[in-house]
Amino acid sequence: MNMNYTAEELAFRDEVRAFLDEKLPEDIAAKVKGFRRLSKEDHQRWQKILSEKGWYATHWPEEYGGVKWTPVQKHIWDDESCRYGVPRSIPFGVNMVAPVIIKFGTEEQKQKYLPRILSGEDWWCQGYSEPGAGSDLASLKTRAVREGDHYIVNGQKTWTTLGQHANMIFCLVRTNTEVKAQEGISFLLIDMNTPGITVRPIITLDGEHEVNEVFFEDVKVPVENLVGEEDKGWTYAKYLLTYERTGLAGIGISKAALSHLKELAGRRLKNGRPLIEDPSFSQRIAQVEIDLTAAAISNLRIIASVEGGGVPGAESSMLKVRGTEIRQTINDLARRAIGPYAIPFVEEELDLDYDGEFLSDENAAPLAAQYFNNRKLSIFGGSNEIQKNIVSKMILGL
Amino acid sequence: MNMNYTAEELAFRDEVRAFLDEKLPEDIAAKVKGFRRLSKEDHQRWQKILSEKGWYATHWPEEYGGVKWTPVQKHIWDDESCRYGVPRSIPFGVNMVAPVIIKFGTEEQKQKYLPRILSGEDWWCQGYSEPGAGSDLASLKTRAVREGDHYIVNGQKTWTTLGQHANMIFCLVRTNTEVKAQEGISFLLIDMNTPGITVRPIITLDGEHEVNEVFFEDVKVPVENLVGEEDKGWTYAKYLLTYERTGLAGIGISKAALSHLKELAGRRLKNGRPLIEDPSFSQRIAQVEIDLTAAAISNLRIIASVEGGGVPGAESSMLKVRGTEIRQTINDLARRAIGPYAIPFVEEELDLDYDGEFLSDENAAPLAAQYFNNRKLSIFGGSNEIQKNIVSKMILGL
Amino acid sequence: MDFRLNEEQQMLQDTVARLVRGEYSFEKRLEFSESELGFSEDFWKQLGELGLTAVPFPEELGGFGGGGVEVQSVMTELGRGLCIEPYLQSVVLGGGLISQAGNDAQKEQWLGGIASGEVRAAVGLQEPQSFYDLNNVETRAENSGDGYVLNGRKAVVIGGHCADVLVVSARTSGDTREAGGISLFLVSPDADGVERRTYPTIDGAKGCDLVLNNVKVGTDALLGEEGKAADIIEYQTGRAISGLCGEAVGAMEVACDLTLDYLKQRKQFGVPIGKFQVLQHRMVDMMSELEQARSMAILAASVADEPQSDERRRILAAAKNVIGRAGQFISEKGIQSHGGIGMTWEYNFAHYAKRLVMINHQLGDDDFHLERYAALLQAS
Amino acid sequence: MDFRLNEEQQMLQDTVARLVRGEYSFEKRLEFSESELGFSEDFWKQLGELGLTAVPFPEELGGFGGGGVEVQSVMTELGRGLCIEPYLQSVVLGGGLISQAGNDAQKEQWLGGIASGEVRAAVGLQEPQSFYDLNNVETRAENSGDGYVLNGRKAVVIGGHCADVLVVSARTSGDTREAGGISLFLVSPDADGVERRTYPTIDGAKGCDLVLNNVKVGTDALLGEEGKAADIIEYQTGRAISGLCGEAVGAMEVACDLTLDYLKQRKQFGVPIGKFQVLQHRMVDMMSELEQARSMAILAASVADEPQSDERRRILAAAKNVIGRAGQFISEKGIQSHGGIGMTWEYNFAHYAKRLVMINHQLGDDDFHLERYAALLQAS
Repeated sequence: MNMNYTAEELAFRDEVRAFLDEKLPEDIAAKVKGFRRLSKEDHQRWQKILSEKGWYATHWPEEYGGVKWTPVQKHIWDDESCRYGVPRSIPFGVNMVAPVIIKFGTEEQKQKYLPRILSGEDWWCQGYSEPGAGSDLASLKTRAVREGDHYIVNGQKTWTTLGQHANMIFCLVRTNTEVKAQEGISFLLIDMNTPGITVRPIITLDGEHEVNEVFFEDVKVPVENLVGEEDKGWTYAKYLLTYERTGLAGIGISKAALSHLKELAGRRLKNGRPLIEDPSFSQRIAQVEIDLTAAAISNLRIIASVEGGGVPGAESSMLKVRGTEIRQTINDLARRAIGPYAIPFVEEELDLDYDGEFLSDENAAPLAAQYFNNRKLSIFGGSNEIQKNIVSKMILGL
Repeated sequence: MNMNYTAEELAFRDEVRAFLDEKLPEDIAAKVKGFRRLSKEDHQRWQKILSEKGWYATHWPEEYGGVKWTPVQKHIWDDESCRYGVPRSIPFGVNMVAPVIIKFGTEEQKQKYLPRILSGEDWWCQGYSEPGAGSDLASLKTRAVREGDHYIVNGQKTWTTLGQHANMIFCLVRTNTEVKAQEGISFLLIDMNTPGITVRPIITLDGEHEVNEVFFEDVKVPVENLVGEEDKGWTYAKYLLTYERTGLAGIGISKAALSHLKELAGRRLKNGRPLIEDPSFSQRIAQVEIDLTAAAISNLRIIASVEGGGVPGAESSMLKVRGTEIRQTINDLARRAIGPYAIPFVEEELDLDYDGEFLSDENAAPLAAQYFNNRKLSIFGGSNEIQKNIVSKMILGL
Repeated sequence: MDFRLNEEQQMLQDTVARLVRGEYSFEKRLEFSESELGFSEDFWKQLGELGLTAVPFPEELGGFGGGGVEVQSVMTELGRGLCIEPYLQSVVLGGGLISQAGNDAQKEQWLGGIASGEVRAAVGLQEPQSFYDLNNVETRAENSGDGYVLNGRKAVVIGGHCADVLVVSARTSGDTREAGGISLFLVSPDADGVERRTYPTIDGAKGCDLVLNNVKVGTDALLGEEGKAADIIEYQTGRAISGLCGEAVGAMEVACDLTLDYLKQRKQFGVPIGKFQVLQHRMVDMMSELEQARSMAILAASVADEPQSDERRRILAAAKNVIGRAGQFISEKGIQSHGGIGMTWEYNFAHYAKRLVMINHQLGDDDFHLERYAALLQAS
Repeated sequence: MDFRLNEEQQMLQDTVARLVRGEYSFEKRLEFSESELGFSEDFWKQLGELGLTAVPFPEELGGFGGGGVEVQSVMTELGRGLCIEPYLQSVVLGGGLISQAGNDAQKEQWLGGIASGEVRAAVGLQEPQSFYDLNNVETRAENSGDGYVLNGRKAVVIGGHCADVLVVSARTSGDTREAGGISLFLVSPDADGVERRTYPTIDGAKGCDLVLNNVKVGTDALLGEEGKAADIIEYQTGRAISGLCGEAVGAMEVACDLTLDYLKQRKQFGVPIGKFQVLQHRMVDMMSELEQARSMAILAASVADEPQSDERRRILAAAKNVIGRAGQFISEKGIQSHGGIGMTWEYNFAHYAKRLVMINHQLGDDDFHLERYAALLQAS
């Protein structure tokens, strides 16, 4: 048993720190740490810096411009980058469609799309969920009918995160209605500028525009945009899912959020004393810190097991549930820490360049909104109920 | 809206108090309040006193020696009797088999059994559950085959509470295997002294002998012991269930237990101060007291609605869940309050006439055992899961 | 015992229900919320015309002389409609403080208008550092001989942006957290030195922080005895808690109904999601929380207008604790049962969720009231 | 990073596992528990013969020089078998205190015997008023010139009924709750004035309260420096917490396995009850608690033998909090999923449940350790 990093790993950590010290733009880090809004430009600026360092695609084969990090290196990166306030990477291109293209795509697709993902030229979004197909993804209805060398796509996708910025979308579409639900699905790459595509914002309860509906009306998609075989898309989607689940627990983000909460509770007052010294509140913070410690070790155990040749299985589902609950608890406590000031919604303070007086704490403005927004954590990426169903079936055999 | 008792109800409460002040034996009350063991003789002694007062059968028609209390009167009685330390009434005769006999029994059955219940001559127990039929009662297998003017009963019952004291048992038995599960069941009254009956104790995890298995091997039961019609027993059992559910929330008992907990926490020390003054512990007590207050009002609302002509419906299922959880929380806190002294199991201190020195607190000995024993609250009387299924179906229509 | 509303109370509640049903669709509510005023002037007027803003006031002011039950009946329906008019602030709290503490002239001047709805009051009782402790007052009122000079800041004055009169607490003596030395003042929002920083609230209403910078008021602005306001504030806050219980129960009822409907309609894996046992049991838990909240609201109403006592204090703290927890539970579990749709601006559930969580931030959250209750815990 | 046991550690754990599997059926455990001694003398002897009681001691005592991981490996298997031998009391705590605090003569006299299993130690560190605070010591040791006179009472000394030597804390100076002034003494259970009140424990073991009535000991009975024992007690208690984590994880593993098996076998309404989604998700929650407990046990083992630091304190408090909560959760939910059968004496699940809940009462429960952790909370 050995819980320490190797010398190589420690060296890597130092390299990461040096890089972030030097290259991470201060304004971006400040936005991330203060839960402020990031613009498309912020994301692109940072992606460019990462790409130049060669650290953007951390699990692609080197031949496509990637770098193969070990699970431990990846963990070190996650941990440090959350601590430094690195923006969360937008996963749809680099982490989602790219692995599918690399594994199942044609040589042409690889040559065409991978460089554009690396360079930031393409911004991808994901077309999976539909109004009638959420947890039950296989019941999706968006149709793609082959006509000559095109598919004609009709239907509707929803919950398309940051689709408003995207110029490309990867979609699951139904190409065959004669077979079982999971068998007639194909995986299509679609240019968002094709005529017939409409993007409509979905505003969430906190007033944010993060997700969208995407409508397809007789959209012509060239057949060369089909990934792999027709009707086999479900296989590729499942492959993607194992990629996706890792990291959903958000341990690093929770650590940063907890540290933020403790600072906040050290500034806010109750009975004339810092809230963090209040017996009840300090115990609530202590409890979530303890739970986060346990989850962080569980995360390391999964990482070490993958490093040792294991496959991250349904254990990561359990960790996803726990990790999201922990983050939601931290958000709950942060909202509670500002007391009556959870009620005002001072939107202008969400912008980092706000130079007026803060209504209360300089970091108070986003807290209630963030609490509401992060209710999504237990819903998206496979709801926590679905995760428990997976564990029930896969690990427990129930 | 009026939350007060009427003048008549207040007068009744005074009468109850006067009666308990005068007639409740001190030794019995002390056992109840200290969670000590009660003997069969204790129960019988108290039942006799109640019978003499005419307050034993508080929902029987007067013609059979009962007294018809209103729901509010019944509530007043429950509340006061928990406060005074009245033993919990053993329900199998007076509250369970008697209402069925009164409603569905023959005149002979009424004449024979009801007086013996009143006088305490008969001690009844319940033969419902079987090893393979718990929550799914309708799948019971104990067979009763008609042979001339007898049924021949073979099978096994389990979880028979206080069956070791009983001389009579009422059973659900299968008389017809050709029909649907719920349709071939009959309701039989069986003398425990009939040859072929064996009672075997089940010892629970706290070392108590409270429940039993009852085996039937070619037991001859006269046909006149059938209640109502053959194969219609399920109807009578369901009728009984509505009777049973009321009161399962145990609000009065929880009030007494909470008061006991607060006394205990006032005596036990933490950091040299009474535990009840500790910020965390006092808040945990406060939370359960608040929850109990809410449950008590919910209970009164059900009572008032029954008084106003309503039928106690599935609302009582919700209250059963909540009430049992509250009582289990109180038990948990009491166990925690004695700290390391939860570990010793000093059985001799469970007897009220123990005259040695107490290992720690005079009331500490039963606390851990009681915590374990009362895990049954959420299992027996229809498990809390079953209660939620009932509410789902009956109230919510899911 | 009878927990039903009597005929008059039922009529009152039905009146509000009809009005809300007619005037307060979800779409309209979004419009009201986005307007400059932040609510519906017209709806407010109708509340006045129907006598609903007068409910807690005596008959000579056109009121019902209504108590806790009547106020709760009104607020339950306002809660069902997710109404954002400042009923609690103006009628219950502002009117309540002036009724209890005011002299005849002050009552004469303000109560009629508040009761008719023509005047709107708001109350400034909390401060940036006070958390939920209303005895934590730093704002100072110096006696200037012919009146007082007020300096300080009052935090999160809901409805303060549109109030005609402000009731604020300020310290005439004593240290920051002392009960003694707190006084109440009637302040005009237009007075020199009063600055309002207005903002929308996350649950769709509006409010402001109030900066008082050498605000001069006459002796006639002192509401009640100098330095003796703490008990009055506590008492009236208790009445407001009972009112909030009504609003919370109303909002929870709709939130539960919406969730239950969704469970029956939404299909996944070929069946309504309400067929999944985990969602069924969660729905039962939500209903059970609602039932407990109802019970505590009833109990709170029964003591709201009783003389102050530790028992009243305990009940109101308990009630606020229960509705705070129940509201958050129903919001969170309701969103989870809805999935993504429960988080969208266009669907009304999300707005009920936000209101329910924010009710917990008004007049003390469940933690605050648990602590308060624990301090009042009786030995047995 | 590598969280697997190394080859030696794995062999060690396998040895214990084999022994427990062979000797410690559930039926035998009930017999051992009901015996006069309260455990199996024979099993204890085998632990000694296999060198298992020597695991944490240096090689010259026949030991492994084992640390936190090795002790946990042994205790995990003892936990799986629900073994009631006083391994923690004698080997980990008694042996640990003597190792750290003892002079050469004392180590010479006792450690060999403890390591071989021929001598059993027990520790008396808590008192009737101490709750879980081991600095709360009222027992006094007066210096009598040629030794000490001990008076007081030590509470819940598990394994104390059969110990050959008792390590007790007593105050040589200072007030009841002061860390300074606490000393450790080696006391023979046969000394004049030592009275043991023996009892069974609810989880099947045995222990005693220890009354010390003018017990005279020589200066050679003082273990370590006079008045400086608090740090040593805290340190060794930390090692024992790490060991208990192992026992808890072992017991939880079996408790989860038993519940999962039951869900698959038990049928109601025509299907295995494991087909009901509520029971499925609850089982997942139990497994998830077990996973977290495993992680914290590993973390605890990694610091158990490190020098004292706030980080070590925090980790051990966190670990004990997690296993306390996880143990209670798994016990309660496991019983609930079993239904009545889970509560019966004849079925082993009930005994795992009792042990798991009682582990929470040893060396501080989850509340105690949460408070301890909160006191050590770092600003960020």
